Amino acid sequence: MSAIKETERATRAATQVGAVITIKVLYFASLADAANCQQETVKVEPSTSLSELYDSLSQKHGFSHSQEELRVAVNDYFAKWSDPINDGDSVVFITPVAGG
Amino acid sequence: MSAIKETERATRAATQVGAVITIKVLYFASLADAANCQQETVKVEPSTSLSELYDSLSQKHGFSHSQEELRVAVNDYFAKWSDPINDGDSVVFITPVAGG
Amino acid sequence: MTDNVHSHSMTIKRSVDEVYAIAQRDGFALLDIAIDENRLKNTLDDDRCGAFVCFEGRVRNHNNATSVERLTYYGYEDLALNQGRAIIEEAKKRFEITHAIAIHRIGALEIGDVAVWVGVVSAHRYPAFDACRWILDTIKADIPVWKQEYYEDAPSKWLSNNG
Amino acid sequence: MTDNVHSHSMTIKRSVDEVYAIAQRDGFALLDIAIDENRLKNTLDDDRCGAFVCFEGRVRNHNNATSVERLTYYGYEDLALNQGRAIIEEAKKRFEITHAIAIHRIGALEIGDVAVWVGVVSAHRYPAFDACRWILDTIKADIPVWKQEYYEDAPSKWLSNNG
Repeated sequence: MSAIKETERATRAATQVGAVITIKVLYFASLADAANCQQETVKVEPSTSLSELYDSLSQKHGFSHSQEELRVAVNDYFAKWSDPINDGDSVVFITPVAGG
Repeated sequence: MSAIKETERATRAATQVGAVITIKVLYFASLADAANCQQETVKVEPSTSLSELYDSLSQKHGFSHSQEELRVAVNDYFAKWSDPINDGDSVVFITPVAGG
Repeated sequence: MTDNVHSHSMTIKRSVDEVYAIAQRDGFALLDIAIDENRLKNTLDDDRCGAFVCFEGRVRNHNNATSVERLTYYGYEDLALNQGRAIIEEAKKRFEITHAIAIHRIGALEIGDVAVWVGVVSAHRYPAFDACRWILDTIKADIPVWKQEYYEDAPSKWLSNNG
Repeated sequence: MTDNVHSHSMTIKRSVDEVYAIAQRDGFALLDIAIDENRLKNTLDDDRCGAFVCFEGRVRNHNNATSVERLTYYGYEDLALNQGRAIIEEAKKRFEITHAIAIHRIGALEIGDVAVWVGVVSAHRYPAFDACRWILDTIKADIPVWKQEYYEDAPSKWLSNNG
């Protein structure tokens, strides 16, 4: 718990001085079509949630999927939407899969 | 129904004059071990049932299986114990199988 | 008679080509040499089918806690073919499948040898799984094949699937 | 950038030998060429196992009533490997199986090509059937692979297993 508070305090401090973190977003399937790219580098405030990140990129690229239809992966593992984002993370929004 | 009666009448008639039918009995698995042969030719009265045939051969060879444990095949198809036997039929008593 | 009382049930009367032709036509046959899985599988190619499920039953090196050295399967060929044809017909009625084919091997088998092979194709996956399992279970219950296991330290014995 | 926005998900980063080594070690991998079923099957040889069940998912010539010409699978390789490893681990906890191995293919496939192969061995038959089916279902639900079908008379479209 104290670790989280530490992080929150550091985050607020960083935000106040305009600090940003850099993350990489990879696109697959229909999101790659909509974004018209395979990946992009995004700078966000450290307190940004994965949901906020998706909302922001969805507005930018006009994604047709609502967040409820998607899963999210961070650094090549499925993550929870409530998981934090850290500088250097790689984030992927996973549209409904169709393997098999 | 009348066909069955016809047969019964013919059967009784044949029995009365001492007629017999000849059937072939094939043995597999533990029954072949007990009978110590692969097959034998058996002459029985035309009215003999498959159950009676098994009882008789079981006494002759000392089979350890009761009829309830077995199935019976006539002319290479599974049959019911109540099915009739006809001259020239091939009969096989099927001990519990173990394929797969 | 010089051969033993089981020799008629350790080999088949038909040629190998006949066996595969019967398997392809009726869906089931007995064979007394190694099963050629690819030959069976090739009969199941069908562009309408998205699902192929197969089962191979192999000779295990143990049965419960007992170490098995080898085993011999014995079959009643003509009844097995008639009953096998009926099983595959019934499978095609019960399940949404396109084709099914199975072969049971008889004779002396070594550890690791394939004793039975069942393959099913269908448009969708669940019927192929269900039919493959049902065909296997029904073969084990109804096909007149018997098995004698040989052990290192005990006399061989006749086995039964239902006892 | 001359290649299209999906080129990164149509090929894998690893060598073919690495793919089979990962599949053997972790039970799952992605591959961008034809799946060598015998190579996978050979990794499952085990004298303790009496049952081998496999599933092959092949490209069908139709989807519902629509005629399919070909299709392309796209994969997120690194997540697929991590998730595939977790799926096989879970399968080994849930079912009494000895080994399981699966590969999903990505890239452009033709009708009849194998898109996914799952093989399981176990001492007894039911766990092999159950695990094979569960692994396939879980791959279809959780592995980040996407599919675009191409039709004769209609534009291609993205498909989904759950919608």
